[in-house]
Amino acid sequence: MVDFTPDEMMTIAASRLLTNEDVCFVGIGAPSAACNVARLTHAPDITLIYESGTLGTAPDVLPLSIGDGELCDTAVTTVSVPEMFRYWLQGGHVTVGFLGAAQIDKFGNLNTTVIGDYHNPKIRLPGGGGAPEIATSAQQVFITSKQALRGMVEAVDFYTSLGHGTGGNDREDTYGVKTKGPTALITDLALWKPDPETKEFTIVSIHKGVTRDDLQATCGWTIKYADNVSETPVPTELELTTLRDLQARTAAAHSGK
Amino acid sequence: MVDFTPDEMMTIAASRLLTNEDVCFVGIGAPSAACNVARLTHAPDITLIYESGTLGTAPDVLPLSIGDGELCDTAVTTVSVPEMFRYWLQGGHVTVGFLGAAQIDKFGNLNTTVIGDYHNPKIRLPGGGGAPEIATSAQQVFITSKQALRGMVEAVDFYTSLGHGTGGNDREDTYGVKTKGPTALITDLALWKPDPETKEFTIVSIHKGVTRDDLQATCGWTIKYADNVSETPVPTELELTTLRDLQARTAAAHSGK
Amino acid sequence: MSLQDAVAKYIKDGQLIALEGFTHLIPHAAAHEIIRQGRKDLTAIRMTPDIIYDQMVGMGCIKKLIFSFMGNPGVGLLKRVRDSIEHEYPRGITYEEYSHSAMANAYEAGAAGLPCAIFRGFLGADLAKVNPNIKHVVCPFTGEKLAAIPSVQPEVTIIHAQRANKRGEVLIEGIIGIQKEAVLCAQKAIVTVEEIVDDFDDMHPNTCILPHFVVDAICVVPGGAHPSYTHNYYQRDNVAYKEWAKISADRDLFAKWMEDNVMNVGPEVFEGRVAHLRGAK
Amino acid sequence: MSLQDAVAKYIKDGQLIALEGFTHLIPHAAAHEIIRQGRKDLTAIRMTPDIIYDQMVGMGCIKKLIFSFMGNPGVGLLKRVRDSIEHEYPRGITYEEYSHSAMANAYEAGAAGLPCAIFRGFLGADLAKVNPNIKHVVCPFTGEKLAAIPSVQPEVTIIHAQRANKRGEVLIEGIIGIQKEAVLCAQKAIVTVEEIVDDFDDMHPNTCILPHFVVDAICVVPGGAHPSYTHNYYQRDNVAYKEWAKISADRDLFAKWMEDNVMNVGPEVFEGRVAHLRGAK
Repeated sequence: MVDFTPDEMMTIAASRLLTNEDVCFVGIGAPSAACNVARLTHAPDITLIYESGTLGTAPDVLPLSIGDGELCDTAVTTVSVPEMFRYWLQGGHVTVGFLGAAQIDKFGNLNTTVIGDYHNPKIRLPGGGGAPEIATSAQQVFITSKQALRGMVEAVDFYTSLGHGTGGNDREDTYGVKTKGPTALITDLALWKPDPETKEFTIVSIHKGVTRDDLQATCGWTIKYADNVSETPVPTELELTTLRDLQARTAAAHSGK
Repeated sequence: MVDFTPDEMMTIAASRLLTNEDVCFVGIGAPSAACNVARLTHAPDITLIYESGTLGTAPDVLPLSIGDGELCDTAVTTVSVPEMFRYWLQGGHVTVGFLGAAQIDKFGNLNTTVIGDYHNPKIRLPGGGGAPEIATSAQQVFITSKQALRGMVEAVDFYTSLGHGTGGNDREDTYGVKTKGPTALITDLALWKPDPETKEFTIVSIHKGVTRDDLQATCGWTIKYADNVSETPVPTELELTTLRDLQARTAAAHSGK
Repeated sequence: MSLQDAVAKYIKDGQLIALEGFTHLIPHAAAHEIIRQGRKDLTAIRMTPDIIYDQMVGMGCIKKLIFSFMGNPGVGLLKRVRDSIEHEYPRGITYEEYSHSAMANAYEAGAAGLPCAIFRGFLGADLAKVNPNIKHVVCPFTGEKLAAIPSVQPEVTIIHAQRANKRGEVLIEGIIGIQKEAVLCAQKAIVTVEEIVDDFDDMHPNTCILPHFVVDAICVVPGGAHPSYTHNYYQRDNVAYKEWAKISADRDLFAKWMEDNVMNVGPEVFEGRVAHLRGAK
Repeated sequence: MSLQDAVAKYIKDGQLIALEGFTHLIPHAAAHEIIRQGRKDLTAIRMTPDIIYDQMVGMGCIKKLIFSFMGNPGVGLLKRVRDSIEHEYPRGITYEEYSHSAMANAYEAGAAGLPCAIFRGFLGADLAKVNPNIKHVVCPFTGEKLAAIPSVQPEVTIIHAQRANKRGEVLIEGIIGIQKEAVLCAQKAIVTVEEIVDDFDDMHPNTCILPHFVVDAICVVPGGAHPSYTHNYYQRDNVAYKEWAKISADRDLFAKWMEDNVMNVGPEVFEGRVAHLRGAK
């Protein structure tokens, strides 16, 4: 068996959730890597959309930004940004929206806007970008996040994007949102899915070598576990090679060659 | 001097109102001929837009429909129909909208929808097409029409598109429309412009050989004349040759060659 | 999929459907297939109901039209539609009428997944008085009263396009009209194409291409837009448009023409109809 | 027109301006010219205020930002903007914040001449609580509550594009982003281009081309998007983006960098900066 890092496990666990039929609205970083690993392994026909307007892209190298030339060169077509948000996202064609965040709570509400008060910020973060509408227009949302106490918090300082709100049916009852919302949280330590009733994220599978103490030490709320918690299958040779090759090509390209 | 028909005079008189700086939203028939004669004579840089999405087109042959291939082949670019109406017309870039009608009243209100009652039509006409919004979004409107009692009426059966309403400032006061509306009516017998105060169309120039009796006999309202009525300059050799060549090329093309 | 199978599978009596193509790329072959299969009580949306809806109305397939300009472009009126409206022959139809700007906005809003479209329209226009679906909203920033209309959301849209590739993507170029929006606003989409090619390599990056996941059936029907045209394949048959005025004006002549040219033939005849129109373009 | 003359003629202190380019075609050379000419009190719109607005904020040109994502894409935060927001250095700025979808809709509505944009947005998002310009309208057909925001209507927009022709038309291709809308919604538009060619013959018919009558100034600045990129001309300088994190993090290093690379040079330096990035693409 090959060695792998927690980051690699996170990316590969996320990639496994994607299918050939998915139309993914992809963010930069771990989501981009996960989507492209899926495309290069078990889901060659997956459709990847980046908010810059590239539809059905198949980059050989991971983009640094969501608008790198590589995305356009390999896309089925490239549309304007208004069209991307109006027709493709709001129009309901995106099956999976991939989000990350600086803060996440146990219901998958995300904050990428501000730490502290909005009008008197302690740390001003980049803001929502596409997230507020990806969170509600995509048919479901996958979230990737490294576990850490400052990131996985009891309550986010700011709802940049809606998850399951205060849990249960709050998402639809309070906000009228009919899409599924967050259906998976993939961290560097575990795979989480929302409880069918409460919608609180519960751990369904733990990555190899990780203990329940490790998990709780890096999470700001008291963790709940699903009835049957399994061990996440370790990366296959193919998955790991695909991810590492992709990252090596990317590093070479971004270093200016 | 060469002979010419009233139709030719109408088209040429209309063409003279256009300038190099104009961006014209062109309908089919006389407007299309007038715009292209202008382009081929004194206004080579005029921008012609057809509602099918062709922007800056320069057809060698007059189109039979507003979406003939010739228009696309010679256009600067061809955009979607929603873009045409949203960005280019409603966005305020059209300096002249060219309209015709089955019925017109003395304030330039037009009817291409129905003769008789809307719900129980005597004659059902094609409808408005682009006209309702061309009439209010174009910076000004030129109207071409052959004079006839059934066409030039005291009151149109249906306001397909707004002219000056009931006259005066009705256009802005009642409907909030800030564009100029109809600024010229070009018929086969005369050139009409709205009175600055009442906005009623008054004759400013009469085509050669036409009498005031001819004019009144073909118009359903009592005609008013501007203080100084001139004779419309007859077509020049260049104007007439340009128009006839254009029509000959068109006839050849549309006969299936 | 064959056009016969696609129409049989997706088009049902009583549906809300749209056949689009703005002068260019009008799906005539698909309309003929719907007529041949005897569909009834359709509510049919189309900005410019020209010959195809004249034929469908004349054959009694349609109970309601939603439209913005009803004419044989550059030629005249649609006599079968008029006969239906003015004399209820072969049946009466109702209609819901807009302007081009309104319809374009309504398709755009449908593609954008919105329930309504907002635009500056119908100012001083009587259509707003006779169509109860023309309402208004007030801009919360300026107080301006803007027209509001329901978005277009057909059960099925049919369009014609240049070609598809083996991945099921569809290329549309030239006068693209309202076709992309018509497909995106529909629950199901059928596309007839001139041909299927291996791939779309070397296309301009911003070309109008529909990805496979928004198209439900692709049917190869060469010439399928005739007498409309397909940019880069064949020209518009202006002669046929002019002849339609005569055919459509007479009930018996119309019936005979439909019998000979629609009912007793199949989609394969379209290829021959455009043979003399290929070439230059 | 030279870029110096265009900025001098059209950009005035206190204006509402937009510099657009969605990762691709970012008008860096024009931003530097604005900085060099010492413009102040600008309200600056941009979906993604990245390095150019970090530089303009750091040099004190901007009093207010209107935006939806503020970061060095793929790299990190904008340290000059943060320093301005968190410590009022070199001056405090205010900001009005939206989402990408909101800004895209607001540009689209501006291009369409509308006072506001309507979309399905900000559901359960706190921005709607802190930005008083996020309001709502109710669909008159379904009762759905939709987000409404003011359209974008800048006094001047600046973009970078591939090329213009002698008739003053401008070609944009590749990731076209929000550039067409940004030009159409503005009162005046300045476009920097890589080159001017005789004509655009043999372009695909649906290519994004701006006609001459919506462009007020065309300035030739080869490399003018660097470290952003120009599709078909040169690649993105990812190394420069990564280096910016270090420069921007330190007030003195920033000041020195701006002095050397902006204040004491002119638009002509951009051509050299992209020399090593031409080729493959």
